[in-house]
Amino acid sequence: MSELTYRDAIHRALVEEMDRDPNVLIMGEDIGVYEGTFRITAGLLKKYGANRVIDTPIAEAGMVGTAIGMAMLGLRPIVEMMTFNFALVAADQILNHAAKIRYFSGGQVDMPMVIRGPQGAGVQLSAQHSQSFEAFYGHFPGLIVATPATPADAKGMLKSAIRGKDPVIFLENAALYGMKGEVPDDPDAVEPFGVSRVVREGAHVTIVSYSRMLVLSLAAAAKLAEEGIEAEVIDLRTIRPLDLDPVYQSVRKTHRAVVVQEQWKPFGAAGEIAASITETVFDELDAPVERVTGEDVPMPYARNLELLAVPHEEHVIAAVKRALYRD
Amino acid sequence: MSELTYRDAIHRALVEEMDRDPNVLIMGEDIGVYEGTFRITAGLLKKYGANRVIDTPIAEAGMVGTAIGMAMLGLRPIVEMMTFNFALVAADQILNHAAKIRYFSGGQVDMPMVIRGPQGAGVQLSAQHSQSFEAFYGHFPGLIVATPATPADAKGMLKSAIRGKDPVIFLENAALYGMKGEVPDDPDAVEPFGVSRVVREGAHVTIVSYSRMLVLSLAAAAKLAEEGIEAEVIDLRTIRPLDLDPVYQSVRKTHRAVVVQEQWKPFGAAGEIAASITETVFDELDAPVERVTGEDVPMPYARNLELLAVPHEEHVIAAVKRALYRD
Amino acid sequence: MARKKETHGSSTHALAARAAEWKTILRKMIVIRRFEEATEREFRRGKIGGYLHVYTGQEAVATGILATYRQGDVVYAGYRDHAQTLLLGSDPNGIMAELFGKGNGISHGKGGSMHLFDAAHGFYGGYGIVGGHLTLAAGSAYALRYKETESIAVCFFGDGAMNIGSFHEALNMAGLWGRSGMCPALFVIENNGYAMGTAVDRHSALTDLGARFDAYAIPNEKVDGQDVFAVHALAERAVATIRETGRPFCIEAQTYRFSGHGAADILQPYRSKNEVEEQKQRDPIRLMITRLTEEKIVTTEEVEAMEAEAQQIAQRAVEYAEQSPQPDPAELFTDIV
Amino acid sequence: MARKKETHGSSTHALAARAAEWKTILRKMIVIRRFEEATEREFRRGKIGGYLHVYTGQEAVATGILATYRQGDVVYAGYRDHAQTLLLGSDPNGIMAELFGKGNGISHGKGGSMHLFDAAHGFYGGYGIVGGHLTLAAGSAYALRYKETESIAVCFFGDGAMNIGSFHEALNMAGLWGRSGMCPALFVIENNGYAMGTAVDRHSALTDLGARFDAYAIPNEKVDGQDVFAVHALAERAVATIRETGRPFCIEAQTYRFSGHGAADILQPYRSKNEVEEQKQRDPIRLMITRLTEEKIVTTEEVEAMEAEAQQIAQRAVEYAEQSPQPDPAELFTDIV
Ligand SMILES: Cc1ncc(C[n+]2csc(CCOP(=O)(O)OP(=O)(O)O)c2C)c(N)n1
Ligand SMILES: Cc1ncc(C[n+]2csc(CCOP(=O)(O)OP(=O)(O)O)c2C)c(N)n1
Ligand SMILES: [Mg+2]
Ligand SMILES: [Mg+2]
Repeated sequence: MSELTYRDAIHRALVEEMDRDPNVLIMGEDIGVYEGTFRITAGLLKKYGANRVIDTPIAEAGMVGTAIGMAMLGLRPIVEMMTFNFALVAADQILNHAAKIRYFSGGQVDMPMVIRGPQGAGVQLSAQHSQSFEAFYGHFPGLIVATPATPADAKGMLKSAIRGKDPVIFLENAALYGMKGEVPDDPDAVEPFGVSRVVREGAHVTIVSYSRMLVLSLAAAAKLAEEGIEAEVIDLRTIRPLDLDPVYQSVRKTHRAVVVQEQWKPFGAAGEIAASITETVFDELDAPVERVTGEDVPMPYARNLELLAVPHEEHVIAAVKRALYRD
Repeated sequence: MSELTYRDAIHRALVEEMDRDPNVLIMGEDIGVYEGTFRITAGLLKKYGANRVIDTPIAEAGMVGTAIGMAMLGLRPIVEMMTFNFALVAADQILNHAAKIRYFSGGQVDMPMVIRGPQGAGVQLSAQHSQSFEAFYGHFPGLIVATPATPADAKGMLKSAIRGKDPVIFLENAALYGMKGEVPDDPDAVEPFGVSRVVREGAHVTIVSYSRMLVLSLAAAAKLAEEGIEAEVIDLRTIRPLDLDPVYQSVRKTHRAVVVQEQWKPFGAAGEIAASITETVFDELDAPVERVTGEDVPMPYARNLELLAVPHEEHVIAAVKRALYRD
Repeated sequence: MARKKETHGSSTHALAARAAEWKTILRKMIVIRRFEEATEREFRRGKIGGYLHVYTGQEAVATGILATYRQGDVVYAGYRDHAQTLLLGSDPNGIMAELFGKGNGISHGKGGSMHLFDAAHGFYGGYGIVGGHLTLAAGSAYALRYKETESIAVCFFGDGAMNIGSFHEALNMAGLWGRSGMCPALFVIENNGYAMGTAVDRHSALTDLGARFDAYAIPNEKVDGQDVFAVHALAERAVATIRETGRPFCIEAQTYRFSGHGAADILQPYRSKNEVEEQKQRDPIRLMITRLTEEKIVTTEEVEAMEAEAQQIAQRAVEYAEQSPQPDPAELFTDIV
Repeated sequence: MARKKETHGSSTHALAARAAEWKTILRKMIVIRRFEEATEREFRRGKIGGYLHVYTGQEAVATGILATYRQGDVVYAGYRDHAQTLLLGSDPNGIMAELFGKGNGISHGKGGSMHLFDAAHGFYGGYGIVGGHLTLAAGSAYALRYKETESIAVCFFGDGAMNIGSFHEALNMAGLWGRSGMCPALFVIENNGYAMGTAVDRHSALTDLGARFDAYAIPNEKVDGQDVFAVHALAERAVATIRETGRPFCIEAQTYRFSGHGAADILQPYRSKNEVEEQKQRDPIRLMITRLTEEKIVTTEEVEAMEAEAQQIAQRAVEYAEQSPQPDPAELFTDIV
């Protein structure tokens, strides 16, 4: 184990996998000479050369499309989105091509490719640069959607993504890049998709979350503990496939659940999770599943408005109390 | 009132609004000389000329983007998507531009534009041509998402869309184009957004749906009535804004609900609706809200597989019985 | 960039020298024609579903180009993809079964007409989103060099596909990668004059379509797409350069489709019957037969035999498809992730 | 298409004849410079948030072009949009307040640096998705003719924006619509040599960027973007033609940014200090001052006065912004639908 930042964990995963398999290559805007806007790819161009570390033009659809063409021939391309907001111009390539070709070919090809980069609200990045896309991509069969919350998961799940056969939407979070954590050194320690994890045990309420919202949820849980409320906190880790079994199990114990997401409430991730919980363990629920979400507005620039638009610890605490009928 | 097909109702709305306001124009692929793949725009080029009925190149992002530039200057462009599957290449223009410019300009401009066309499964159109996008668009604040199920709504809501100030995603359904219904002749009869409607009364269960799934739901309700089960059927009509008040009211009476959508279950529309119902009238529910959805697979070509992939009347009936614990 | 129109690619002498090859090409063109006629018939009989786009009239383009195919090359097309699949050696029975949506179709009935696929024969798919596959072809070309092969990627697309964003992104990247020999790709414009009902001069600001490749510093040439000799000669030259240099090349083949855009395009209000009749005078198969007969490379009897054989291939494919079983319902849930 | 490089747009005689105009232009360029320096300072002080992209070094481009602005014209830019907004007459205080995220910013603090907007002054926005606004400009140009005005749309964008799909779709549509006089648009490439850290020859297959417009049959000319006289002369000529014909035109202005790509671009590993220093020798403001002084159109004292005034404008804007109130929380929920 080493203590690494989330950023370095991703960087490590890239280096180890590129060392391991010459078919792995990475492309994106300003990842080579510039070394990456978030410096995830620093040093890679020098180490692996321009054929494996490809600085692309500003052409996200082109990046994804060419990656598909590479993946079908057995390469393992990784596409860096400078941020996932820009992947909207590649939506057709991701949703209508990467996610569907294996199916309509009757399984003749695999699609071993990763699209990775940060998403989520930053600090005053305004409406076009602050979005989260897990529900957006999670809707489409044919994709895997990963949302790691810790350095260890960032590394282990990225390795799974690179080694796998499927197109993986790997949603990082820029606000987590500096976060530190213990990360396995073993280059073969991979983390599978579709395995949620209880990260804090508790008997009174189940808090379900992922990515940066997990940090928020854990902070809320710590505060709640001071008041004698023990929250069980579950990290979903992947949004597709979505492993809710640990959630159901937890709710059978706590009888109450709160789902926390950063993005807009309508048709967001929390709705699906809340609906599934209700469907599956309805009789166990002592209260409706609560949702904590961002406000249903395009992200404003002004800092005071922005702070009003995104979820905070207090929102989680309040939702837990509502679920416990203690508000 | 006249009896019109859904197709003709849309055509009428276009003609009446173009007659009424010279700022209304329409553009799309093969809508002029070819008269539209679904013949919605038949005759328009001859009637209004090439400056108002614009045959575009195959460039959906260009169509939407230019429409935004027109709308900001006070025109009322209508963009026809040959089918909404093709709008994925315009996702950035719709989601990052049309939906957000008014907000980040601090309200300096309106965005009176309509993007309309069919969506949904057809007959053997395969994976890239069979999708429904109401949850996809419904997630984004700044848009209106309309899903008319009847010729009258198709006409009245399209008029609202054209006359309004907002970007409207107007999701038609090709399987409904031939459906007939009574449609008001009054050129000023418009239908507002965000008003759901009880289309069949019943005391035992609430079925919530929209667009083509409404037809299915009504057919299921008729069959259920033969067995003595009276379903209340609600047409949501718009997905954003989403008016669930009539649904809550209905569930207070029936204590059971089934939500029906055509598309994939995960992160689909039904999840949001089910979660909202549970959140709001939890104590009224005698059973978990049931969801009827398409299978979570890219659409296959073979007819037998395709039939297995989409919801049918029997699925609604079965879900109702599950909700009534009669299965 | 220098561009010239290749009008007849082979001298009489050269023709005779490659007689066997020309006969193979003619046979293939005839098979495509008969096969496509069969698909249109079966569509009208309700045996084929969805959208159907046939290659009738355009046969010389794909046939002339793909005569240069070598094992290891990969080929991409749009939804008008039956000809390419046949030419690469896919089993006509399996193709027809696919069109019928049967379980022994080449993609188990899961793709259909717009999405034929036969990776084992180098066909990496028919695609339904106009222009979406161009980026794929550029990426595959890169992969082929990355793996240090001499194979190339060939990408077919229509005139209408040249106006969509992904065309631009793909070609700029191809031009860039080509500079370091990392994009051995042949881009083939099947310029049939129309994007569905929209004539080229109504959809493209610059109607000299091949010249658009100048904007990506990609060499490009035009050719009479009804003249299979010319297409083939240009393709041989282009492909040799591509294999050697790893740089992309574009061929604009000027052709014409004799059928409607798709099976639903009955009225064809965008072109006159006269225009179609006139164009049919330049039927690529007829032109080839005339030339080969004049040059005494084939006899009328040989042509008749080819016709009969083609007819039989198409007929057999229909029978095979008709008798084939539907896909197993379990197929619904396979091949996703 | 004929393309030539306009190197000095005005003879000495012509310069003198328009002395007042040149002084105005110089004053504006100096205001932009001082304003941008202030924004960088305030960013480092933490008063401005998000991403910040300044125009330092490129002043002659927007200033020379927008000197042709007439009421009714509409202007679009990317995220590097402060200069355009200032040039169109937006209140510098309101702009700075916007950058500070204050309630009396020109967009109530909801847009910020990347999304300045001032419709009343013809500025239809700064946009954050590279290339996304080109289609908007083409559509607005159409609308202006549809409404039978003589106004035009002007669209600024970087060299890097030329590789994204929407560039292609916008320009082809502009070229097509221009044929019937329905696209009075001026497209201005601010070619500063880099897309973030990627040099032009590493992002564009054809590095002669203006020539790419040939692919859309749109006339195009290059100009030295550090020479405001040349930029202005070309713009006057281009704009006159656009107004007259309703057809688009493209200007490629070759320029250089003196600052990093954005405020976070400190290391600038993609270019040498030397290169930057060399380019700073061609500071557009210094070049203009030298010329105007030589021609005795301005005196050193006048320039000093301009500098002082500009400094004051920037300073006042900062003070204004600093003292302004935050947006009302209710603003969060307005201007959505
Ligand atoms: C992005 C997208 N927009 C629209 C369509 C509908 N469409 C299918 S084929 C076609 C015309 C294509 O014309 P062209 O590229 O010239 O090919 P051809 O059919 O003539 O071979 C259109 C508009 C589509 N499939 N994809
Ligand atoms: C679609 C998209 N991809 C990537 C980015 C990130 N990005 C912002 S500016 C920029 C470089 C743009 O360069 P250029 O167009 O030359 O403009 P300049 O900054 O030089 O003025 C990039 C890659 C973005 N904003 N949008
Ligand atoms: Mg065509
Ligand atoms: Mg630049």
